[in-house]
Formats: sequence, structure tokens, C-alpha cells
Amino acid sequence: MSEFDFNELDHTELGLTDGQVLEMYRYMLLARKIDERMWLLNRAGKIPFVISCQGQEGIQVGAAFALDKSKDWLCPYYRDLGMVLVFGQTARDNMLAAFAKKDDPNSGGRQMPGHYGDRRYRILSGSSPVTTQVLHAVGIAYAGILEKKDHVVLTSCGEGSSNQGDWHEACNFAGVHNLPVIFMVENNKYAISVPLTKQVAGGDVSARAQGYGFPGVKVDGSNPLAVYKVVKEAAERARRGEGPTLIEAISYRLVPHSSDDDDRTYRTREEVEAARKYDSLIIFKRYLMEKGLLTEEKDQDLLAMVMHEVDEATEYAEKAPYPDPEDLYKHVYA
Amino acid sequence: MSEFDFNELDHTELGLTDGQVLEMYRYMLLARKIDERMWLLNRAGKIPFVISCQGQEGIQVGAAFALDKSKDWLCPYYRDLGMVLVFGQTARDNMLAAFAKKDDPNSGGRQMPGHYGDRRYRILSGSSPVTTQVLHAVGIAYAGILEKKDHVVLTSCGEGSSNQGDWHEACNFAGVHNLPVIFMVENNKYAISVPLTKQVAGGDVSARAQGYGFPGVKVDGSNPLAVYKVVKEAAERARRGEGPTLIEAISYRLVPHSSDDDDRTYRTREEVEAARKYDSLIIFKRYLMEKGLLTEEKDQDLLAMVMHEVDEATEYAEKAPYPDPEDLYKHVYA
Amino acid sequence: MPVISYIDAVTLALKEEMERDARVFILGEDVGVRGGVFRATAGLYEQFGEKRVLDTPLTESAIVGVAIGAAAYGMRPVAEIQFADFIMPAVNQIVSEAAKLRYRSNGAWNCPLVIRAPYGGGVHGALYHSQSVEKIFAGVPGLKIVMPSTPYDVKGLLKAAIRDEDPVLFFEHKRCYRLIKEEVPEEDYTIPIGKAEVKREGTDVTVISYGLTLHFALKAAEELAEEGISVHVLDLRTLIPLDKEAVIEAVAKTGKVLIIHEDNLTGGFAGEVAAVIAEEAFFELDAPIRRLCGPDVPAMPYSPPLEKEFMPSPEKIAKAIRELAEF
Amino acid sequence: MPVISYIDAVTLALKEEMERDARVFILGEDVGVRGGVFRATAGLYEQFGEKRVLDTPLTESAIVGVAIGAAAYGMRPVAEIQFADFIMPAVNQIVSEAAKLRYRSNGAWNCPLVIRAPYGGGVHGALYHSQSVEKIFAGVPGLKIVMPSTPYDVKGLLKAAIRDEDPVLFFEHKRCYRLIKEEVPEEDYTIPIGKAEVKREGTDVTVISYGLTLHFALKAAEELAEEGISVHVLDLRTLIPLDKEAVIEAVAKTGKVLIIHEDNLTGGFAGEVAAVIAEEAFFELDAPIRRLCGPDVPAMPYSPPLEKEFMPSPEKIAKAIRELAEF
Ligand SMILES: Cc1ncc(C[n+]2csc(CCOP(=O)(O)OP(=O)(O)O)c2C)c(N)n1
Ligand SMILES: Cc1ncc(C[n+]2csc(CCOP(=O)(O)OP(=O)(O)O)c2C)c(N)n1
Ligand SMILES: [Mg+2]
Ligand SMILES: [Mg+2]
Repeated sequence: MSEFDFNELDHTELGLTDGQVLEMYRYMLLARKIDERMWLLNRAGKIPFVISCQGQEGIQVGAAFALDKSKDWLCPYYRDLGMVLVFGQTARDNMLAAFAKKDDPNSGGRQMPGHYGDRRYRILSGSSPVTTQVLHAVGIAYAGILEKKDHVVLTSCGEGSSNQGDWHEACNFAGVHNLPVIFMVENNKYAISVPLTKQVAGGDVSARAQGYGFPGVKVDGSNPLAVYKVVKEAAERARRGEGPTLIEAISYRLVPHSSDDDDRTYRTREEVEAARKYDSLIIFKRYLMEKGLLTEEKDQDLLAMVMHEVDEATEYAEKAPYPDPEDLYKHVYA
Repeated sequence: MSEFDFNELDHTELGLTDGQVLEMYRYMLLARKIDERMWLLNRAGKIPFVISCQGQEGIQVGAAFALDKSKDWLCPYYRDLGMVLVFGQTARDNMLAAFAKKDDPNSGGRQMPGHYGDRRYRILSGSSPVTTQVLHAVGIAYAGILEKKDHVVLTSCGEGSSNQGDWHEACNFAGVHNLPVIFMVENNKYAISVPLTKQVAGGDVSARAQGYGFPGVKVDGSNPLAVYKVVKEAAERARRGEGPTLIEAISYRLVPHSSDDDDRTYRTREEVEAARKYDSLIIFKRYLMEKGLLTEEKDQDLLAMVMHEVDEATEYAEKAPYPDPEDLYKHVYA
Repeated sequence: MPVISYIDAVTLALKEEMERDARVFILGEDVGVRGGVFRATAGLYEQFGEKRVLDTPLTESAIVGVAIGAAAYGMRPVAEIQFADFIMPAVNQIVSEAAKLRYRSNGAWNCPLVIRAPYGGGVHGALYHSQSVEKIFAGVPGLKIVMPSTPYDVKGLLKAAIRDEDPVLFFEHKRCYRLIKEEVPEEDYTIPIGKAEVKREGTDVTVISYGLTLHFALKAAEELAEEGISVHVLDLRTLIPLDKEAVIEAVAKTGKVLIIHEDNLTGGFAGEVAAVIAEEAFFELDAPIRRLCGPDVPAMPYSPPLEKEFMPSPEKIAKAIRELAEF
Repeated sequence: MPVISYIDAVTLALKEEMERDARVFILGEDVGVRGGVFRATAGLYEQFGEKRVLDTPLTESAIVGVAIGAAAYGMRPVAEIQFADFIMPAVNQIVSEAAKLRYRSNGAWNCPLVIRAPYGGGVHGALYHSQSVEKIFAGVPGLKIVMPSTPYDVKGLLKAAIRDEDPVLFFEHKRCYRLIKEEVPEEDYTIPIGKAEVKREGTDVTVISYGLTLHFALKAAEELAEEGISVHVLDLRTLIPLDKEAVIEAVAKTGKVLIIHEDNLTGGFAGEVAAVIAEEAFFELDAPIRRLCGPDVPAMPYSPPLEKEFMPSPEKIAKAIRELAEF
């Protein structure tokens, strides 16, 4: 479990306004509530599949806030709902994906939910085989060098996925050419049923950066400000032409791997309950209250607004049209 | 260029007898002379292809001597002539391969020379795509655990090849399961034309071990005793059940990548000449002379014996029969 | 004889082989404690322990590469690839290594490895959890490819695959897992790899298929029987080595052939079967050889209308058979 | 018009495209300072600098994966895989990513990427420097596959590939590199991807091929002309998309078809061509469709008698044509 000291960081010292941190909190809440709604819809038999961000919102929102939404790029993974919301996607976009509807901006209903991709916001379309996107991020960074742009690319994956060969090749390539890439590993302790100890030799993903000659940082993923801080530093390094950074953000997956999983077969309820104490939503709420930026009442208002958004999105998406059968044959080639 | 202090090591302190170090030297010489002969044969149009060990004999012979030839396994790469000789192959075996003859024990003339494989000596058959063998080594090590054997598996590749995804997956797998594998990277500074700086991010292969939670050692490959020492330690660790070790042995490729290469297009003659001073054969000869184990005369005798072996092997292999055309269809399935 | 499902037949075959031969072990993602994401290895971790039912890191190339090393050593690894779609990172190890180890060593080494992978669609799996991948491997000498359609065949063929001296890709249609049930003997038996089986006798049109679409074909055949069209159905069961004799015999029965699979049309295995027929049974043919296959789009989408449009179905098959019958 | 070799046509096309479009860049192993191990990129590093002619680490999945990212961004990467045999580690990136990017994003993204790779044997390259790998990709919708046989076609097709909005695998037969020479215009031209070409008109037997074996077929045709057998030779040039019209037209010319490639017989692309003919040109056929292909062994061995036994040759082809002609 993450044991970082939360109170060492203050948002104003990080250059974040009160408004911004409240906005961060709102995005975290929105991500959580969209996600929870999807589970309800799934259990009601309305959508076939959910894969969750729950437990990792602090990482995703903290990281996305540290980037420049007007020019930076994302190559995210399937849990990064919080990240794509900050970059511009809406509850409606995501509900359209969940219901596999024609207007899903990610894939027109072709991919499962969680397979983000949105040209409007420089979010490269992703697939299911894990870790392929990490190399795409390096390519986008290299294109930036060729085109003399100063964008930064953030790409993320799980700690299990970081063992894939592509991850090594990507880190090495980016290291050799000093490319503006942030390799984020969202370490939620499990890859489906396989725990960290059976997945990552040595147990320390961030230590792997040393082997590529660039910094590796471990950060408490339950603290969005801590994540914000390290991603900000990494983005600045990258933009200065100093190359990649590896960030391992520690978290915990609070729900089963996906709607097809039963996590009781491989972890105890006690362990999950214990992890809930480090839920970034709870921790960040406490922080905002301590700072006097949030009250229970204000929180309820925020929640109501968010729920309204989620309700509206659900309703809209449920009614929205499916693709036409003939759409099957489109977009194979130009 | 490698700048390690040669004279810190003494073979008797390492537990090697005078006879053993002379034997090491003889193997290094034999490897070199077989290799040189192959170049002559190639330039004379008698064999289509050569890929060399020249410059890396110290690594190969030092490492092989540190293993238990009666039970340990090798998953070598195409330059490891010195290694397979110590394990049991002969000049004749290798000349049969060079001439692609039926009795080539590696492949019956099916593979290029340098593609070692010999059941008699527990040398697993290798292929051309680099780094695949590194995973096979992990599999043999795992089989040893299942079968309660105490063999150690040494697998090697070049520094360029160590960037392949398979290498990462192999190190991680072996690290997670604490397997008796020695990952040897023979860093000869180039991958064909691509120098270390453009190949290995950070420039330090051995540093990558930290990311897998096992030791990484850098060793002077021009000193077979230094290599012997670290491989011996790694083998003992492995046999004690303490898991893998990564060894980066620094050397230099003294000849072009292969008989198809022209290295003048990418490196200066001065650089190559400078590297020749660190040729393990020269250095080890000097060591043996300083220790009073070798004289110029004795060296000449040794050379004559080795040359006789090479001559005999060449003659034998040249006369040996090719496979029959119908052999093409054999051994696709059992 | 107990009635068991297709996936239970997988589990049973694994269990029996592991009991029979201590060299058999399983490795893959989530195969241990979790018993597999489809539960194909359920109970095996408990029975055989974590060393013989090994949860590996999330690395397919390693799963296969490590298994190859162990197989060369003399073990009998059964590697699970969680979804056939995720076999791609292991293609180098499969094609360059497993398939060629025996050949390149002139027979000195071999690779008795089984790679199991659930494939196929119609399960809301979307693009990357629905693919048929046999075409990628069906031209790689050194590999065998088994794709059973029934629980009985699953048990017998998986056992044969594990006992085989060469690498076998064993593809299991995930829609069949719980859908298809039948009586399966409790005793040990194997079915030879490389033998097709006539699953229904007929005289008007020959259908050649395997996997889920085989069942669709049988369903279509049943309906068409009522219309007076008699359909002969051959289940390939093994793609490589292809049972050419059985194919030619089946063609000779009717002179009209429809080859069906869920994999894309172009470059799919139906092309190979058609080519064999066009070369070796040409004079038996009374009509052009027809293929009914997945369309040439990259994969099956998630959205229900698109998935439906992609999937072969008894209706689409019946229509194609009718056309051929009328030819 | 200058006479240039097949490989010079590669270099020329790359050079002209890089001059024309600043978004075009090359990446691969040894493509920079060394100018490629076959010298296909000779001079380009000097002309365009190290950023646009990038020596990558020895990692094929990265070469392709990085190129995909750059292509999605809007660049026009041309990735070199040093030998086609070494494309295997990149299969996941090619099949799961490049081929599916447009489709999975509902057309929002695309991947204008060219992957060049020297393939084929008869060069003492042994098992892993002689393979034909087209069969692995020839059933993957979203990919185009171009396999030219002449310098003129190389230049025009490589330029078309670079300008294409979708991923193109461009396979160059390494034996053709310095063997095949002809006049090639100095000016800019492209040849449409997906169009086959009749390389010789004839009336008795139709040969369909591509790459090196196309030249063997032409040589055989010349010899057979003296025996009074008139051979029609179609060069596919592009495998995917297949020029079905041209295939059917070529079949109709003679009614007897021989399909030739160096890739293994089973699962090879000849099967697809045969299946198309057996379905769509069935009534044009006067004889069984014949395939003359590499045998079903894992790859071409090093030893000369074995390599010779593997390789198609004008003699083997002439024999097969004679048999068909006499049919
Ligand atoms: C190449 C590949 N292999 C297997 C899978 C199946 N799979 C999906 S997610 C997952 C576990 C991922 O674990 P981790 O990387 O830790 O990410 P997390 O889900 O925990 O966030 C697996 C095995 C896949 N999607 N891709
Ligand atoms: C997968 C793969 N890609 C490319 C090649 C072609 N190739 C053969 S050796 C080599 C360079 C290897 O360099 P390194 O690993 O440093 O070993 P060295 O030859 O220097 O000992 C290359 C690119 C190959 N054999 N396999
Ligand atoms: Mg995880
Ligand atoms: Mg090297």
C-alpha cells in the first residue's frame, strides 16, 4: 500500500490555483461516476463490457493537468478515462462508446469502451494488445523533432504491461534519441490476477529507467498533486530537449479487472477494503476540505452536477443510433 | 576502449591450474585460427559466408571455463566459436558447417556457419533472428527447476541485440522466478554499423540488471580471467538458487561484421588498430609469459599444433559429402 | 458417459495428461490462481501446484520462448495465449523458432509444444477479442494446427497434441466453450492429428468447415433437409496437416463445394482448400468452388449490428448452399 | 533512358520522394552511415541528414511501432526491415496496429507507412536470409502488399506506396537487386497499386507469378516458344489488393493456369489466386489449376544441393508448363 506523506505538497506552491484544483477534483469525480454508471449498466444487461479507472483517477487527472492540452499528445491505455476527460472528451462521448453507438468519437462503436482515440484532442487511437501504444508515442515524439514542434507525448500502461518487449524497445529508442516522451506506468498492483511480485522482477518499475539513462520516478498515485508535480517536471525536461522520463505511479485497482472478472478468486476482500482508504478521491477531497476549498455541501452540489451530466449522457447514448450494418465495410482502406 | 587493470587477477587465486590457463589460451588460439581460415576460404570463393569471433575469444573461453561442461547448458550466439569449442566442438565440426556439409553436427549444412547447436554438449540449436535464444535459455532453466536439476544456462548476445523485446522479457521472467540463467552481453561496440551510442540508451547494458532485481556486472572482455571470475560467481549464485546475473563483457569486433560487410564505411582504420592492442589473445599471451607459463617457443609449438588441427579440419571438410537433394524434405515433422 | 461442454473437455484433457506425464506443465497469463480467464485451467493449480501451472508475466513472446526452451529440453509445455488476438507478439518465437527447430538442427532437436488459444467471435469481443488467426500460421511448415468443433474432438485432439513430438497450435472457438456440449468418454483416448471427419452424410452439396461455423453448417443442413437438399458436411478438425484424401472424397460425394470459415476470405485457409480441390479433384467438380467466409475487414466490431453483419450464420450458409444446389 | 538495376530503382524512388515531400523519412538498421546492408539507401544519409535517414536500434517492433506513431501524426515513414525474415518481431505492430488503425478509429486516423524488406532466396542466405514471408500478411485486411519484379515497376510502385494513405508492405527480391536491369525513366511516374501486368502474351498456357520466379517463367516461356508452346505470363506486381480482373482475363486467354511462387506451397498466395479462379473463372478452365511453389519445408537451407532443390527454376517451370500444355 502507498505510504507517501500527502501533506508535504501544497497546490499553490505547485502553481495551481484554487479553481484548478477544484476542477481536478471535479474531473476525478466525473471519471468515477461515469465508471460506476457503466458497471450498473453492465449488471443491468445494457452494455456488454466495462473496464475501469476506479482507483487511478488521481494519477490520470494529475498527469493530464500537468500537460499542455493545446499541443501535447496522449497515447493512453484502457483505464485512462480521467486523462481523456481532462483532454476534452465528455461523459456523452464515453457513454456513446459504452453503448457502441455510431457517434462514439473513439471508434464509431467498433471498439470496446476504454479504447480511447480522439483526433480533436490529439489522443491517438489505441487497441487491446497491451503496450503497442508506447512505441507509437515515441514515433509521435520523433515526428515532433522532425517537424520542429515542441509537443510532449505522454503514454501510459499498467505495470504488468510494462514487461512487454515493446516497452523496452520504446524506452531504449526514446533514450537513444532523447525524445520528449513521458512513460507513465500505472502500478495498480495486479495484472488481472497476477500480483506485482509475480509480474515485475525486482518489484520496482521506476528502477528500470536507470538502464536507459534517463530519470525514473516513483510517485504516490493517490495524490493527484504529487503526480502533477512529477509529470510537470518531466514535461518541462522533455520540452527543454532533455529527453524522456519514466514515472511509476502507485495505486490500486479498486474493482475487478473488468466486468468479465471475478477478483474474489485471487485477492481478499480485506485487502481491497484496506486499499479503499487510499482512494485518491477520498484523499483529495480531504485535502480540499482541509484547505478550505470544499465543504460537504459544496461537494454534494458538485456531485449533483456530475450525476446530471452522467444521467444526461446515459440517456442520450442509450437512444442514439447504432451504426448501419453496411458500415462494417467502411474504412478498411482510404 | 576497455581500460581495466589486467594485473589485478591471478589465475591460481581463482582456482585455475597452470595447465588450465594454458588450455584456455589454446582454445582462444584455436578459435582465432579457425576463424581466420574461414576468411581465407571465403575470400578464395570456397565458402559463401563467415561471421567472426575475432576480438571476443577472451570472453567466450573465460566464460565457458567457468561453467560445468558436464551439465550446464549454452544458448550462444553466432560469434561464440570459443565457447562451443570449450564445450566440445572441434575444428572439424566447424569446418563441416562452413562448407555446409552433410556431417555438420549443428545443422547438417542447413544453416550458415556460426549457428551453433549440438545435443552432445547441451548447446541448444540457434537461429539467425537475434535474441530469441535468450528466452530459450530461461525455458531450459525453468525445466531444470521442474526436474530438480542443478544446471546453469548461459546465454549470450550482442549489445545491439540486447535491445530486443525478447531480452527484456527474458530478464524479467528469469528475475521473477529466480532462475539459474547467466545473461551474457558481448559488447563489441557495434551492431553492424551502428555504434553503441546509437544503440544502447544510457550506454551501459549492465545497469539494466537493477531494473530486474538481480546483479549486473561489467567486465573487461579482453581478460579471460576477469570473465572467468564473474561467470564463476554468477554460476555459483545460480546453482545456490539465488537467480540470474547479467554480465556485460566489453570487447571490440576486430573484423567486419561478416564476410558481406565493409566496415570501412563506418569506422576508421585507426580506431580498429587501436583496439587491436586490447586483443585478448595478445593480452593473455603476455600474462602467461609474465607468469612464466609460456615462452615464444612454446607459443610457436602451440600454434603449429592448432594450425595442424585447422588444416586437417579444412581438408576433411572440403572433401566431405554434401547433403543429398532429397534431404531437403527431411525433418519437417517427426 | 457424462455430457460435458467444449471447455470442460479442454480442462479434462489437460488434467488427464498432467496426471499421466510429469513432464506436462502449463504456463500463461492468469492460468494459475485464477484458473484462466475462461476457466480452462480451473482446478489444475490446486491439483498440480504453482510450478506446473505457472502464472507468467504478461509477455506472450516469453510465454512461447520459455516454453520452446523447456520443450527442447524435454518437457511437454502447454502454453496458453489468453486470446488468439494476442498471439501476435509471439509470432517470431512461433514461426522462427518453434516451427524451425527440428528442421534447422537436422532433426537433432525438437519442440513438443502445444499453444492453446481461444479465438473467434460472436461474443461481443470487438476487434481484438474476436479474431481468427489461423491464416497467419497456416503456411508455416513445421507447425501443426488443430481447430476442433466438438467436446469429443477437443479431448482426443488436445491429448494427441500434447503427445505430439512437434509444435501444435490448438485453437479453441470461444463461442463453443459453453455452447457446445456432448457425451465424452471418461477413459483415455486420442484422435489422430491430420484426420478430418464427416459430421453429416449428404448427396447434393458438400460443406467443408471447422470450429463454430461447422455447427452453423450442420444447423443449415438440417433445415435444408426439410427443403429436400441433402448436405454433406466435412469437419476438417486439423488444418495442418490437411487431410487431402478426406477433402477429395467429400468433394466427390456431391461435385459441389462450399468452404466456410469465420476468418477473413482473402488469404484464409478456404483458399488453400479450394486450391487443393481445383488441382486434385478438378474433374469431380460440377460447379465453381464457393467460399463463405468472414469479410475482408480487419476484424469484427463491437457494435451488435456490425458484429452480426460480420459473422457467418446458419441463414447465410443455408442461402449459399441453396444457390449451389440449384446450380 | 538510363539502364539501372532493381536496387538502384529502389534508391532512386526513395531519393525522389524525399526530395518531393519533406514528410518522407527513412528508418531502419544500418540505413544511415552504412547506406543499408544491401546499399539500398546509399547516398541518402549524405543528402538528407541523419534525422531523415535514421539508424535505429536493433529492434524491429520499435522500427515499425515508431513509424506507425509518426505516420499517424502525419509523416511518411519508410521503414526498412533488413531481411524479410526479421519482420517477425514486428508482426504485432503490423497486424494489430498498422493494419487496423484506420478501421478501429472509424476512419479518423490512418497509417501512411511503407515497410520495405528484401526477401527470397538463391543467394546462399540459408534458412533465415532466404524466406518469402508474404503469406503471413496476405490475409490481413488493411495492409497492401507490393512485390515488383522489374526496375521500372520498382520505381513506379515504390513511389505509389510512399504516396499511399495506407500501410504498404513492399517486398524486394534480393536476388533481383543486381541481376535485373532495364531502362527506367528519369522523370517522376507512379504505377497504381493493385494492377497486374501482362509481361508476355501467349495462347497455350497462362502463368501467374511475381518477383524472381516471374523472370524464371519468362525464361521458360522463351525456351518453350521454340518448342511451339505459347505462354501467357501475368505479373501480379501487387498481391493485395489482388487484380482479380487481370487474373480472370489471363486465365481466359488459355484455359490452363500455372501459378508460381517461391514461398511455400501450402498456405501460400497461389492458393488464394487458385481459389479466386476456381470460383470466378471456373468455366474458363480446361485443366486443373496447377501450382509450382517452394516445397513445404520450413525454409531454404544453406547447402548448395538443398538450396537448388528448393528453388523454382526455369527448368522446373518449363516442365510444368509442358505438362499443362499437353493436358
Ligand atoms: C498482448 C496482450 N496480452 C494479453 C492481454 C489480456 N489482458 C488485458 S489487460 C491484462 C492485464 C494488464 O495488467 P496491467 O498491465 O497491470 O494493467 P491493469 O489492467 O492492471 O491496469 C491482460 C493480461 C492483452 N490485452 N494484450
Ligand atoms: C531480428 C534480427 N534483426 C536483424 C538482424 C540482422 N543482423 C544480424 S547481426 C546484426 C547486428 C548485431 O549486433 P550486436 O547485437 O551488437 O552483435 P554483434 O554482431 O556486434 O556481435 C544485425 C542487425 C538479425 N539477425 N535479426
Ligand atoms: Mg496492473
Ligand atoms: Mg555488437
